[in-house]
Amino acid sequence: MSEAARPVQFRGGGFKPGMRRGTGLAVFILLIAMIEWGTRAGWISNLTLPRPSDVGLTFVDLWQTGLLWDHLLPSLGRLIVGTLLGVTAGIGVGVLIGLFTYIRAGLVPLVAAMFPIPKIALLPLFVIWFGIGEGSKYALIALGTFTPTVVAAYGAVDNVDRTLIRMGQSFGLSWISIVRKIVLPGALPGILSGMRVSVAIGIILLVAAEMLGAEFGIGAYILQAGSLYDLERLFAGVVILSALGVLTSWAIGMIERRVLRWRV
Amino acid sequence: MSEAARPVQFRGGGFKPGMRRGTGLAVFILLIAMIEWGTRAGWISNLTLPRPSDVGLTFVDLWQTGLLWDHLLPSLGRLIVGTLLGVTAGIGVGVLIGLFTYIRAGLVPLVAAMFPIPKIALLPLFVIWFGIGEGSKYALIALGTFTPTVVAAYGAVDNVDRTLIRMGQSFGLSWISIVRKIVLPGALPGILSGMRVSVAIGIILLVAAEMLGAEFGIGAYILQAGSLYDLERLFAGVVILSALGVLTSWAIGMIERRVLRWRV
Amino acid sequence: MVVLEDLSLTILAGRITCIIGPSGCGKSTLLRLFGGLERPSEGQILQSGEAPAGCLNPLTYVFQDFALLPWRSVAGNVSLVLEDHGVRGATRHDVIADVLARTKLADFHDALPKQLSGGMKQRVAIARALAVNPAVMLLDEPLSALDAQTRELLMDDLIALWTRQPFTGIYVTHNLAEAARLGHQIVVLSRRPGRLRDVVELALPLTDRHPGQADLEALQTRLWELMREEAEAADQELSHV
Amino acid sequence: MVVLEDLSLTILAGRITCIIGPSGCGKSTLLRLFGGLERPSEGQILQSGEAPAGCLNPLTYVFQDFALLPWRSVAGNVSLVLEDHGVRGATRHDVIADVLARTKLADFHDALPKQLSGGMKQRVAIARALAVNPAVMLLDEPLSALDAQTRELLMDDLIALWTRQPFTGIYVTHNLAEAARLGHQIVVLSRRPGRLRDVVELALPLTDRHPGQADLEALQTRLWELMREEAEAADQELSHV
Amino acid sequence: NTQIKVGALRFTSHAASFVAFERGYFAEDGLDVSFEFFQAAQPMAVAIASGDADYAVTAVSGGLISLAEKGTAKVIGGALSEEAGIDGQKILASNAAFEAGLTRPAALDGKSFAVTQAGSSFHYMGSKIAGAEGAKVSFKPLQKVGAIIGAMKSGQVDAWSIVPHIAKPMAASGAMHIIGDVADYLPNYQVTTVFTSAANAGNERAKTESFLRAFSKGAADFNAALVDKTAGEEAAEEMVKLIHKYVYTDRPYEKAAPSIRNGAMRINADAALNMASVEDQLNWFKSEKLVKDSITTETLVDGSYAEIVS
Ligand SMILES: Nc1ncnc2c1ncn2[C@@H]1O[C@H](COP(=O)(O)OP(=O)(O)OP(=O)(O)O)[C@@H](O)[C@H]1O
Ligand SMILES: Nc1ncnc2c1ncn2[C@@H]1O[C@H](COP(=O)(O)OP(=O)(O)OP(=O)(O)O)[C@@H](O)[C@H]1O
Ligand SMILES: [Mg+2]
Ligand SMILES: [Mg+2]
Repeated sequence: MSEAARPVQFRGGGFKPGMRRGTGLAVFILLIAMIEWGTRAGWISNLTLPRPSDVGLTFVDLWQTGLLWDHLLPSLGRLIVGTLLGVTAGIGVGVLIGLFTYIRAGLVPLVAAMFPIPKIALLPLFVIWFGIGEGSKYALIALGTFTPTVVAAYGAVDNVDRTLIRMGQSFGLSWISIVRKIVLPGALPGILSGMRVSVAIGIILLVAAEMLGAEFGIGAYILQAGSLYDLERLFAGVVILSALGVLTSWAIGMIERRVLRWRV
Repeated sequence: MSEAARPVQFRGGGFKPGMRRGTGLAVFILLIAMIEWGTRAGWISNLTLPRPSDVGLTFVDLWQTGLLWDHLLPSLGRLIVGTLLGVTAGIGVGVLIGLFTYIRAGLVPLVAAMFPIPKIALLPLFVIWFGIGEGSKYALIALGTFTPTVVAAYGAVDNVDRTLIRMGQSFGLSWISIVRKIVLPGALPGILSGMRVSVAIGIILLVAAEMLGAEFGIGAYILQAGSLYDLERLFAGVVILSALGVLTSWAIGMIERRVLRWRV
Repeated sequence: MVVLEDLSLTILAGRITCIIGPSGCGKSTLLRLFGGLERPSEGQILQSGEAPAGCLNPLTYVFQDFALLPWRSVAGNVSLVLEDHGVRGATRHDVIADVLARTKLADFHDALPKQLSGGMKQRVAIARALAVNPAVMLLDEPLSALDAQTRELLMDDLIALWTRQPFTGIYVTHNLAEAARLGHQIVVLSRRPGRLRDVVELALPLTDRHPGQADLEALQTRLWELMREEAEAADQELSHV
Repeated sequence: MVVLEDLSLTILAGRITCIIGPSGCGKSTLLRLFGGLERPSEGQILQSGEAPAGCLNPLTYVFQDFALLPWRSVAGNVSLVLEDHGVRGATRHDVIADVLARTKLADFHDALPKQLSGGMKQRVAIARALAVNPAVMLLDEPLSALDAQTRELLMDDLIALWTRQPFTGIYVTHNLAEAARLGHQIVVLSRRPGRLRDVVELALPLTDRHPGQADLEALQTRLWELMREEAEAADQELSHV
Repeated sequence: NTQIKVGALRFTSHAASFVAFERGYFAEDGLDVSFEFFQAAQPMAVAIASGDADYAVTAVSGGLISLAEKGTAKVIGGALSEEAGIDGQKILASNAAFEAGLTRPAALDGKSFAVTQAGSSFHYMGSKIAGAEGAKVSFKPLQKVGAIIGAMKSGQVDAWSIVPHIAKPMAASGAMHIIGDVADYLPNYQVTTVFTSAANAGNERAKTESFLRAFSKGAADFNAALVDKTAGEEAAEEMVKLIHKYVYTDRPYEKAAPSIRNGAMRINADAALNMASVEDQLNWFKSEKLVKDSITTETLVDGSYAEIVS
């Protein structure tokens, strides 16, 4: 080529933020180090935040006395049973709403009206309805996880590719086959991603549930620490819940990767 | 054509549930009528559920005494300010996470860890941090709406069609133009649908927020009714919150229809 | 909205009928009517004669976007349409193996749809249609989601399949070249509401047709002249969504 | 992964260069390299000479999927690429009116993309590209998302635009008919890693080419023979997603 | 043996039940007792109504009165009382308010007063104290004692009243100031009462009497050991150890003991009920429109079990 041949300038790339492994951890460590320093140096008052090392000691203590398991196991039980109840019922109702006109027309407004009801407001009623035992705790968590699951499930059914359903019909598949082999697997990704939110809500509701006459449980532990204004224990409890949330979200991610391998 | 010409049998249709206007209302009315009957006939004890007509009377009373506004206005103020703070900050942080690798890597784990922390557990801390005045109520609602907004916002930015961004680059648009004219409008639908959830959470958190030294407010009203086991007032309050939730969701729907007219 | 009007058509058994027409004229609707997926507000679709022996689903579609279940393997997708008709065990296994072999998919038995190229996906959809031994194959622009080269390859495959065992086909397309290559009878529809514009019969056997053949090119040019104006109008239409 | 290998190409100013090759051979990647949207791991892309006067964006794309902003009207989409280059007020208005007129879109000034047919959408994308007065137009399968009839119509439009005011074009396609109709020079690539298979020069002026023309058909057949095997292999490839 | 469930909070004021259980008084009366522990008094009242617990001791709260009005709960006896000469509940001022002049309850006018919930005993006490001093006070519901302590320490509320074993260490640590005694304003205040479900009170007379008998024995032991201190130091020590099984279990004995001793207030002998105080409380709730006007003491109290004093 003749005169002045310049290379083409690069102008693409970007707008595709990736994850840098370790940065998250670094931010956590930095944050904790800052607080530790602040609480030691005194520019963070001990009323504002506990010293992270003290929270750590509380953990060690919880672990050594075995109290960790005494609190964690009942909470896990409540979380699992409650979420299982709520999610199962939610998926059932959600799929029905996704399939039948009259169920949809009748229940969608009901679910929409239930969604913004704060579950803690109903605590006194739950005692009457389900007693002060495990029943009311299960019920509270189940109710809290039910509504978001319903919404996610019927959204997922709505999003199933209609051409796949028409295909099923065109091959003379029975209604139940279409639901079982096309609608349900097609709705699975949406349902699973809704479950992430539902489980997080279940964890949040643990504290509310354990307001109801629970002696053991992470929620009860947090409440007790709060009422004694014992920040170390309060934070220890909060860290446990947060870890639980991250863990379950990771577990659902694993399930997704396994079950939804077919996704592009 | 010759022999036995049979019409083709119809086998399509279905799997497309619509909304029947009125069915939802009918279900509500039926439900309320049932409860009214049950409480009158006695097969629903007055401990279990209040008589719907009594709840109605409580409403009338609230209205006539002007107490409705005394409770509703402060709550609305808290909801608006808190949600606005939380949603604004959430959109800001979410968009940053959607655009920059290091912000994403640093903040996503933090947000994921914050998500399952029950906000009521932090009430004692909030008293110290923000006082028992309006500050802590705004902060609680803001914190509760912040995390889901962040997640929705960065998901929305991630979902912006990358070919549109490449198009912008190929025409030599500046980075800021691409963000302002392509990324932000493209993320709007996702952000708005995330706001639905955020506002619902804001309403749910009203009760928790008004646990802290609020004399007036729907949440305070509900809490008081709960502690007095006054089911009529409890339900009246819950109905108000639920109506508020349905109303805001409807309002966001209206905004969506206006702002997102371009959607297919 | 009236989509099709005043339309009377006879489909010939054992031959391929191509239906062409401008965008939105109702070709897909017509095909859905044929297959019983849509109910006509007036008029009726009649089928005469008996379905061949071993026919599980007389009116069988091949869709433009393949309509494969992404969570099932190639074999699983074919299996799907056999399961409901009570074909089980070794028989099912044999049918699947047979149709996969006929569509050159034997090596892809366990592949997931996401691993396949567009052409391969459409071959799976054709294999699935063949598995139920249809009396009539209803093909709705089966090649238009594919790139031009793959389209060529699949046209050859379809001709080979038909030559081996002639089937009754109704083939909807925009592509005049496809119609000229595959049709024994070409039905031209007008703009919406779709009416019958013309029916062209082609005597030349499928195997004797080749891309670039002069008489086929002439036919294409004639068809294009018949439709150009309407295609332009259809293109310019504003939809009021 | 090596996508393109050992490739050296010269693009002629004022002419249309068509690039054809089997699926996944790296045509789009090559075009992205040309436009500076991708960075080569080895080798370089050089541009020589000066951009014409009034050229706002020397290397300008037309994408297969139109890449229109759905929230902007037809005029707004064209305006987008002018705003950043400081074209304002009456000038901008005039440029928009001019390019819309040239692409037969004057009546669709305020329509939203969702209201337009595919052909119209691609016309908007072409108008937008014309608005910045590019030195080189980079077209990545601009017609393959359209139906066959609209494709014909747009090909005619492109020829008309080029005839009125010749531009340098690099036109990637799968479609041999398009290449034969629009290319002054046809570059044939091999399978991945894409290497240069052949470069065919066509002297016949664009306006003298017609669908169904015998020599063009012969060229197409020749190209198809060159590529058929590779297209088949590309089709059969399993992706390991 | 009859199975019964007793609702309790882990407070020294519930010690009578713990003593009766540990020393076998319940068993002697043919009762097989299991405890249900609660975090707050309010759910305990609801639990009695729902049948999840049979007997419990708690303050006369709005919730309890509402449940009584619904015909599900009855007060059958008295428990904790304010009594002249014995350390009772204290009125506290935050440091900030104290420095600003809130050194006596008389200076409460215009100040804020912390309560857990509207209609709680704190609300009643604050309201009565303010009434007696002619002060206008705003009440801040903070739900939990912990939240109140936080708000008091940081000076966001001005005043509060609380049992001595919480008040005294707080004052001693300099976090707040004691500015008066509740007993000065509410002499013979019936702080807590024994209550049960209407069904138990009406139809299970024998069982209810057995419970009260055993409960009273526990109360007598408790009073003797820690309130009147007539049983000697050894008995007091033993009593503290017994109570420590239930209260402050997470603290070592050495730290818990002073708190338990400080918290010892008289539990009425034979569960005698101060009707005048109960009536005063009920009237206050009515005047504040927290409960329905139609409620009478007969709805609330079944006076057939315990001695009525005034
Ligand atoms: N689900 C639907 N709802 C409303 N209108 C529809 C629907 N499906 C099709 N139509 C309308 O019916 C008409 C015919 O549609 P049809 O899909 O049969 O046309 P077509 O000839 O197949 O078009 P194309 O060439 O684009 O595939 C169109 O005008 C379309 O707008
Ligand atoms: N974003 C990407 N990430 C990874 N690999 C990619 C990406 N884009 C393209 N490739 C790979 O690079 C190779 C060339 O892709 P390219 O899109 O350039 O091919 P093409 O010739 O345009 O194909 P087609 O005919 O399908 O448009 C392909 O094998 C593809 O798998
Ligand atoms: Mg169609
Ligand atoms: Mg490409």
